Amino acid sequence: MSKATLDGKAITLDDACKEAARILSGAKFPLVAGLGADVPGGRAAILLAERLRGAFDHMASRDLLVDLDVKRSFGMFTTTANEARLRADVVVLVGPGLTKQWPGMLERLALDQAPRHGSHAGTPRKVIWLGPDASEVGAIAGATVIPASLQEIPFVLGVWRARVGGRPVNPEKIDAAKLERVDGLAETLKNAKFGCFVWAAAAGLDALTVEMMQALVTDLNVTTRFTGVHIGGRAGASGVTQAAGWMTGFPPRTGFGRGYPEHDPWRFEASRLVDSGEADAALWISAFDGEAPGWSRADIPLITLAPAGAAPARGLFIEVGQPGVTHDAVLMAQETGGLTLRAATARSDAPTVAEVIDAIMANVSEVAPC
Amino acid sequence: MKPFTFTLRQEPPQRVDLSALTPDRLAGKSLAEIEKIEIGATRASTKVGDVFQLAEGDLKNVRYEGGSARFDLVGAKLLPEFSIHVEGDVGLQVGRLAKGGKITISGSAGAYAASGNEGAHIEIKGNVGEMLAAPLAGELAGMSGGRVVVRGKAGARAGDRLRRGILIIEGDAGDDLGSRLIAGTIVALGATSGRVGYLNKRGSLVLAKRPEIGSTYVDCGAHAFTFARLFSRALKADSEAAAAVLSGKLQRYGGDTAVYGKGEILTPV
Amino acid sequence: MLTVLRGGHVVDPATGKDGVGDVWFEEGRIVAPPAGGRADQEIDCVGHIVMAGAIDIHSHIAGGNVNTARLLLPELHRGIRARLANTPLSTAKWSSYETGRLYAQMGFTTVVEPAMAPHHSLQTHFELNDVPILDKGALTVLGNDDFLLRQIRAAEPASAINGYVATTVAGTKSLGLKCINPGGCEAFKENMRAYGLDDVVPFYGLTSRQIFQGLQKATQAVGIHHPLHLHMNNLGIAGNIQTALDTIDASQGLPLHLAHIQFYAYGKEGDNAFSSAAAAFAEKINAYPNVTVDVGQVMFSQTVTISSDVLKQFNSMPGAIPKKGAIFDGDANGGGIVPYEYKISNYYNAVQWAAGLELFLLIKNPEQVFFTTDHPNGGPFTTYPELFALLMSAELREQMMSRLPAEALKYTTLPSIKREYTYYELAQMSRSGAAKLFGFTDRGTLAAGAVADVAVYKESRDKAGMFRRAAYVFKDGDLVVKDGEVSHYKRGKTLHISPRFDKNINKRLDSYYEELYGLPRGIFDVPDAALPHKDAFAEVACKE
Amino acid sequence: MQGIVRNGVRIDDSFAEAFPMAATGLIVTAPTRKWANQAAATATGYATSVIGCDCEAGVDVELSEEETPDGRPGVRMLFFAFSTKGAEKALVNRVGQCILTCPGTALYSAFDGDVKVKVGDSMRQFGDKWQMSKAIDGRRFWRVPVMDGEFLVESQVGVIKKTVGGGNLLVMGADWESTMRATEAGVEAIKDVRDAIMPFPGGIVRSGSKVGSQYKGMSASTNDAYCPTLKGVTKTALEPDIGCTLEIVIDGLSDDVVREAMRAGLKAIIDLGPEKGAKRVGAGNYGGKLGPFHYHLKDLLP
Repeated sequence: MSKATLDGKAITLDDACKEAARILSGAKFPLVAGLGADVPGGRAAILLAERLRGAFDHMASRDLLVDLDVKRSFGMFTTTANEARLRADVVVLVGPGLTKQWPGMLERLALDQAPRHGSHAGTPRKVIWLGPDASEVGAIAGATVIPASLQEIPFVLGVWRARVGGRPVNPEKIDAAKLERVDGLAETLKNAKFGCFVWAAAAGLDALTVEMMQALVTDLNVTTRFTGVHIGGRAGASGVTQAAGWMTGFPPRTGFGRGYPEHDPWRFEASRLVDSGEADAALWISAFDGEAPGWSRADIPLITLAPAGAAPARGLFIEVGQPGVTHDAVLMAQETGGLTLRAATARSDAPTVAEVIDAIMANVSEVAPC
Repeated sequence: MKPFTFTLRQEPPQRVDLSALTPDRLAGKSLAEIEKIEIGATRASTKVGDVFQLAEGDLKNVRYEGGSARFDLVGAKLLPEFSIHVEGDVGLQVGRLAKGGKITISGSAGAYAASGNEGAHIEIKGNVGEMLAAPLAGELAGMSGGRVVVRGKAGARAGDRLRRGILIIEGDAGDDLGSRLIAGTIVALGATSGRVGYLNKRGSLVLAKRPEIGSTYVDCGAHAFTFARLFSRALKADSEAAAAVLSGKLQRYGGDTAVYGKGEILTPV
Repeated sequence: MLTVLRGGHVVDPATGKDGVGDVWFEEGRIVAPPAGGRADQEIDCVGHIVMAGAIDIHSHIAGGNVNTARLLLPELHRGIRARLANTPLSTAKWSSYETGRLYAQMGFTTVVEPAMAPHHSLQTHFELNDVPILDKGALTVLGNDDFLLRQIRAAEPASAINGYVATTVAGTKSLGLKCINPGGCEAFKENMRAYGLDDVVPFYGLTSRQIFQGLQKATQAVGIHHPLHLHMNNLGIAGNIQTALDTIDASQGLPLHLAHIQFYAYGKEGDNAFSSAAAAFAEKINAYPNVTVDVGQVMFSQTVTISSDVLKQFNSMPGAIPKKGAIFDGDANGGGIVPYEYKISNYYNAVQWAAGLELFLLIKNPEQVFFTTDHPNGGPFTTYPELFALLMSAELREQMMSRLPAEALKYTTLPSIKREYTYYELAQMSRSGAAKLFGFTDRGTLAAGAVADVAVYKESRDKAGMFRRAAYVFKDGDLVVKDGEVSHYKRGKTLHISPRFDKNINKRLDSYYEELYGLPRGIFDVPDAALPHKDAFAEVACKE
Repeated sequence: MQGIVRNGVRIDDSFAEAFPMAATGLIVTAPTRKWANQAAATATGYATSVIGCDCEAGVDVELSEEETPDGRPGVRMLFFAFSTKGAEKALVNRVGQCILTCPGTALYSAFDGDVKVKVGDSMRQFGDKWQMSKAIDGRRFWRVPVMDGEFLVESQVGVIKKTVGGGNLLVMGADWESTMRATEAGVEAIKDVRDAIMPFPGGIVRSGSKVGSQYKGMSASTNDAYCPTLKGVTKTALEPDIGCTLEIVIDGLSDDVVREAMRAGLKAIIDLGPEKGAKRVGAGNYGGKLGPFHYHLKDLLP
């Protein structure tokens, strides 16, 4: 049985949905945030935000917008994990904690095996890992590990790009021995048949770093083939971003205040909206693990959709199922780069995010556009 | 003649879009019509008259008595010959895509100040938020002309993708000053931090305090630059201190060699 | 409810009708005029043109590549207008919702997305599902996929190839097969930068010719109505007319659909070594009734090119406007998204524009040529009304030509062509012919029994205005557009086929996926239950 | 043609006839006065007459450190040509060969003008992709790396389409020394007039010409009527007391400037008087039918 509580006291699901609708309909600028949901859940949430003329944001927007900002302000080469697995002869992993961002990465990319497609099939794969964390240093047998802190990674990538292009670097920072190693690596990159960078913005890389990496990929593609696999953000971020894209034309951090979508990553950042007092009610969706919102203000009406046990002390809480765990869920699959239906692993009758939001929506009267 | 004046009644309950209140767009409108202009951006209406008391005056010059960090897009698409003064703070994107004219802010400005500025002279006496003069999401170039003078501090990534024009930051600059410069000139008098001039194509960063020089900037020696003398003269009226930095010999670091190696960081010898 | 559209000029090539008459419908279907029957609702259509709802056979409206284009260009589609009541997101530019609204306003009721990657088909269906009002369909892309290339390399029996093709089409819930630069995307992964009809795909040792001919045969064998939908090699390259003519010669007398052929109608004449070869192309098509084509007309506008021809898109990147793009090496084809602006002052764009119109006007049978702009590659689908107006008026074409670079006009026959399309011919192209192409028997016509998808246009000298805002549009008998405005949404279906095949192939594919990818093949499925709306699909019968 | 007499100098009742030209102005600066002057002298060399040169050019005025854009010593030069295109071509060649090459120099447009022609834009590629563009106050400059540092050159230079070329004074005296003394006095006076130059050597030309020739195909030849050695054998314009004629030719940015320059020159010559200087002053014209600008000496008298 699904549970709902209001300030810790149990209420019926029906009443909870009505109360949620009342709160959100009464707000001047409600926020639909977290968006930790499967694609149907994210889709329903965006429709609700539109009807309410509020704004929506995802809890992993920072990470997804890192990649998207590079794509939309520079350009991007990407491929699927499958293609990297089957074809990449040089794989460059960038950043710490990739195996945490994507626990299946090592198996999926089969980095210990030779590529199977292309004229170079069967030749051993070269794996380079720039800046893994301590636990990852020995994770791949035969990999070349290049230690680097998160702060150093952008500079290392810059030096690689300079040397791939045959341009000088600062001799005070890069001594002769180091330069020789970099030049060796630059040769490896240039001689790759189908090279592939693998990165996760969530590991702490920012847009400038990813742009440098993609610029290097662009340079390499002048003479050979190179591309990238990016590891998507947590809590269904990639799938929800796709839904936001086809529904509104924009990724999360989009508002409907004027009756049409406006995308502004600064204005519609959830925590800022709440902390500045611009949002006057919030629906927080966190169906995967009940992660709590990051804002500090606690005086606006809050509705939380989260799994059992993740009820906050205050506000309205509606228990929802976990996508792909308690119910079948459509999610962006990191291993394929596409949407897929994940069957439930521990089915329960907890409602899905989409079901709860549809029920809330049914209690929201159509807001007349002005 | 006195400027056309908007006097703040009270802090608006939401962010307001003031792009409609530039001199050219107000021309020909009566006070009553102006009071009815919608400036809110949510379903709760906010009109000019709700936020401001109006006093008629010379429409070439608009003055705000009282500002707010919620005043977005002040002076957006401003045209040459016009001016706007705000006695107080402003929010996002002041001077966005301004073609010319003069904007002065006595207080501080929010993020994306002077975004896409094409020719306005913008002076901010206080601090500015991040992404000064930067492009908005998806755009490929930031400010393309004009001059911006910040007396206080600037936030992160000031001058991102600057294409043309001059930024003068008298206070400290946030992280990653001059990221992705296409061209143009930034003069920063205070401290800098982070990856200064990262992915710089052909821009010039003139820094009064020598930063940590990155791995892809290469020392080209100390030189007397004629262009610096030219700039020194031209910037004197806006910033004596900036002019002073430019007047002497400068150490040149060529970079970002990750890109073309055709931009530079210049610092006093 | 029995409705009659009274006194309009009914244009219905499927039944040969072209004159004043009434159209009756009830319960979502066209019905014969009831003897002495009184309608519950009577709509005066005097002075109006009445046609079946239009069918767009090739328009990129859904799928990961389309969505990448949306996300790539936020600065080009900022909203400006609040939506009307009952039409959520209808003014969200480039959204699936706006797509439905804009098509409906033009009297379109069925649209086919022509490039669905098998491994990403679930997203395509999600997006199609969120296109309101319209019925949709998609074509599945094969021809650069490892399994098929291995099959052809191994000279497997036709039954095995047929089985693979059929199970893929059935599993991805599409209307047929598309083949995009067969082998070319695979070759690009092997760092080839140019790839023609008889170039060999490294690793597989196959030519493009072998691949598409194989798929052409399989398409026929499994009863897919729509001919193989071919995006040829060398798209956009000066002198590529030869590729196109050679491809037609290679068509084996079997049905073949050539997509957006304007992009292949190029010679190498003139100082710019770029000229229209459309006249020769049209002559060839006139001689090959087994070939159908859509044009991919260029319309002068800012747009974005979206294609699974990754090699071509990579080569286009230096000319991007604005200068950015995304190149995706997919499991098979992948995609390239490159924004572009066609300018009337640009010599090359002017030749492209003229070549497209020449093709329309020189191909004799309107049921053999379709009106696409290859949305959005040659221009957005919203430019169709302007395109129709150009086809219907030599005078309008002349006005446009006077604005083109004079040099461009020297290398096209367009100035000499006086033909003007009639409403009837327009309806052949956009209704009856389009229905035939997909084997639709229930649409593209106003015959009794057909779905009551009807478009009514108020006749006007301004043809573009007339077709941009239909006076009335009925979808399944429901009035969804009045005076050019959508009043409310209804939910259309996604049309698909279930070709027959030997199920043995599935076991083989299961183990192929397991062995090669280490993944269950089911991860790529399109289960009905995955979509947010039940009854999303409707099946269309295959050929006997 | 009996005119007026001033301070004993006979002034012809005649007029100088001048033509419309397109003009541009450049300011060259250098670390020292010497190199600024050197650059200007080189850049304005071989530019006496459009009859045989690509343009007519000269130094307008030397500029102090306070007067130049970059605070270095400078020289303002003017260039006159028949057309904007002609001016552009001449400038690109001259700047490329004489300023770019000259140590320490930088080059600026002297005025906005009616239209712009490319100067820096046309030679930036000398930088072989190392050049950098800098814009300030609506003006754009190129920094072109060269062996002594950087050559700073303005991307575009203003052209004034309607300027005046060919203002003149014919200075006639008893002998070469006295005539030259008067002419030099005139030249010195005219130098102080802004926006005007005297393109001939030292501002003076001795080879005045007439239209036509006894040779076929030559359109102009020596003005024999003013050649003192031919007084007896040709239809002379010279009185017996005239033994030498020198001409000052003036190009100016406007009608007023040329008038002002001629007035200043005339005054200096008259002030010097007939004993030490010129006995007579005339002006060259073609009967008034060819050039739209006519400067009557009687109107210019002090």
